[in-house]
Amino acid sequence: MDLMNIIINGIKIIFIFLLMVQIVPLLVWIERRASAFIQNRFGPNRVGPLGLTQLLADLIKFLFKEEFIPKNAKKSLFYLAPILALIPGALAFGAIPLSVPFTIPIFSFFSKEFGPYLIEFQSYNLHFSLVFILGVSALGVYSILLAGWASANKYSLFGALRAAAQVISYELALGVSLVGVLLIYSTFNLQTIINAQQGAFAFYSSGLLYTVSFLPNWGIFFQPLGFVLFFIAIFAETNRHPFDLPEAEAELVAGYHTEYGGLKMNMFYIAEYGHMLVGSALMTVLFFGGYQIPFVSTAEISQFLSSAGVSLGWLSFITSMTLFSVFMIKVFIFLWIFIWVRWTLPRFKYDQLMKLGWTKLLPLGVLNTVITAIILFILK
Amino acid sequence: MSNFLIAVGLEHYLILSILLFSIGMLGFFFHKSIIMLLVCLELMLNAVNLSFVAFSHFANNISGQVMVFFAMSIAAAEVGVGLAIAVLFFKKKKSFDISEVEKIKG
Amino acid sequence: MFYFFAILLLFSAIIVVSTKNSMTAILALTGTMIVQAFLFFLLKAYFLGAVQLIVYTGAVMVLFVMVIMIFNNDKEVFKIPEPPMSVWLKISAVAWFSGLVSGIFLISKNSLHLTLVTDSNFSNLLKDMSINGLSQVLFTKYLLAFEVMGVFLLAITVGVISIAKSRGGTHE
Amino acid sequence: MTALFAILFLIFFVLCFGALLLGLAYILGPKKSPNAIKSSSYECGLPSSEQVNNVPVKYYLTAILFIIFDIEVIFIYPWAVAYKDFLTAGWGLYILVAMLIFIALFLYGLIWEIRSKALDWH
Repeated sequence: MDLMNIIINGIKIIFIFLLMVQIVPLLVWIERRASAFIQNRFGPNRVGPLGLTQLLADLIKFLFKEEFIPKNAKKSLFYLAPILALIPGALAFGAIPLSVPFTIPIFSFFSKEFGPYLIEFQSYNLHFSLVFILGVSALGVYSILLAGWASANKYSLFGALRAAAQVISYELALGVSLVGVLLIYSTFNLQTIINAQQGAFAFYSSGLLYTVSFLPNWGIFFQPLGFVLFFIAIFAETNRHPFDLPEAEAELVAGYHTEYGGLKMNMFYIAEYGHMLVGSALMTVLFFGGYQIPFVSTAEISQFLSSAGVSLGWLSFITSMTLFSVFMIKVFIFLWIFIWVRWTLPRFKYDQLMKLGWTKLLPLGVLNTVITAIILFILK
Repeated sequence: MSNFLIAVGLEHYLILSILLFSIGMLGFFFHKSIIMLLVCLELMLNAVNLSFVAFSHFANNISGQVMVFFAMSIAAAEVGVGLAIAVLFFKKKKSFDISEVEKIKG
Repeated sequence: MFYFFAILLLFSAIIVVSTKNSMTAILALTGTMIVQAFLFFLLKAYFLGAVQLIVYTGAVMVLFVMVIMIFNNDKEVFKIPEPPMSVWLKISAVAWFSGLVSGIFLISKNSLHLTLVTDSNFSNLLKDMSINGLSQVLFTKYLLAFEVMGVFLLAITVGVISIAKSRGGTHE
Repeated sequence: MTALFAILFLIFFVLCFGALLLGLAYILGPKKSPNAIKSSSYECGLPSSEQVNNVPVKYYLTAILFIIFDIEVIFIYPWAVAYKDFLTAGWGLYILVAMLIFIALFLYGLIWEIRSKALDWH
């Protein structure tokens, strides 16, 4: 662990965080264009090709907005809340493996040789990453509550209370729906879970191995009910439509960020899209094989790439990048579903929302746990 | 002395734990609001948990962690019930003052 | 690393007990919880650290923040007149802390030679105090306690619902 | 240990990033003198009051119930992770029954809660 290695790891961590932040404007652009497409409009199409630089323009506009605090607001908390909103998403995204580890070959820098480094394509590989992600995403409630409280506005306060009650209710459903996954893979480490999803669908029954050759070995085929519960819970966790009750603009102006403007409000948006990103990435990792291409192993990919003429030194890096793009494609499919659902389903009422969470998702999650356990027991 | 500072052992965690516990205890004596009393109780429980985990780590015995697991859940349940009672109390007395509790008659 | 977390922990704990503002106290307590989770990570109690994050910061402290949020608008609620601190309490507090500090100095001079009893049966089961070790002990040695915990939580659920179940709001 | 450093570094970096953004907005944004109407709470033109004097107790009950059920879910996690180890060790029936009792208690609490209409939002 020399200094160079530490520097490279630091750069990697910053890169992964900035990647998360950079996906947000892209997502906003996709969301606006897709909404326009669904509603038969044009959407932002003036600034730059396809309107892509619209967001840059937006950012500049946000930067030059007037700094404004309501009179009775608690100043320090009012500024702290948007910063705190960024932390849970960033910490959770850092624990998700984005691709296979790669080696950086020997290079010289200031006429000094720096040996080959093995870099993991994730900020930190914890062997309890799943509970860690649950733990840090639980911190997301604070920014909501603090923002609502510090604004000294009753709409904000009620919006924050609503949002918090909703988020914690669905966190429960989320937690229960993950138990099935834990039963199947018996680990908290996401990397191990991804590695267990290689190849074709296969399971053991009383000592014999059965294989279904046309299905990939993905978590969704082991846990269909678990996936559905997880999917719904993620929608509610991220306050997305059809569960965007905290933002119910007909009743509460705009929810907990009513009094926020300019860049501060933008930071809440970054946090929201960051949560969407983490949710989609988790779905991909737990139920859709992570960064793996179905039926193709990592060794085969690197073999193919070396036959295509990639030099040996950078082979693992290119392989890793290929798998990373596969991961991103899967994640973007889920993000597209997030946007698609927004224009497809009507919004829930608050009592329906709570009822769904407590009386449907939670018992179903427990049922899923019991069924999985019993099936595993029978199959041994 | 310098050796003591560098090699972090069980003693350090125990010292930290007892300092945390005393801070919590001090707060418990000096505060009058029910909510602050609960907060200080949490602080003391945390100190105890810390010493449990430290013992478990240095004695290489997992039982300490299991104890902390139980202690955490009981503490959380206690806070839930405590705050429920506090809110109920507020509804009746319009105050969180602990000395008001003396005046309650069944 | 240890000293960094220790100073952070003590600092936030002192803020908790010394501040007049309830919200500051609660937020400082949240900070204490998070730092303690990191201390658990440092002690290789990874699962417990994550549980600390989920249960304490994710659930318990949220409840505290909610209660403060709901009641803080009544300005005088949290301004409970504090009676003049009795002299004996002050003296005993000072004596307690000075005793502690001198004890720490004594320990640092000649360190405690604690002999720890190692439970060899169970320490063989686990190499690095990971989750599997924890669950092995939890579901064999402490199974009864675990089931009693289930009954206890059920009782708490029923109790809380019957205490707090009422129509209307928090003020009337 | 390295992971711990990485986490701390990330937290520090995110805090700096957020502060930088806010600072930039603070420096670049125009400053106008606020007036009384502008800096009052947003209230659609009605005389504004920030007093919230009766919050439905449900919000708060939800939080308490969340704590309790969250603990139960956390208790299921170590079981779920070690389940296969127990199965291969031949303790399958033992561990299954142990957890089924716990889950039965969990479900009983849940049914009680639903039956007592504690979380009926009107």
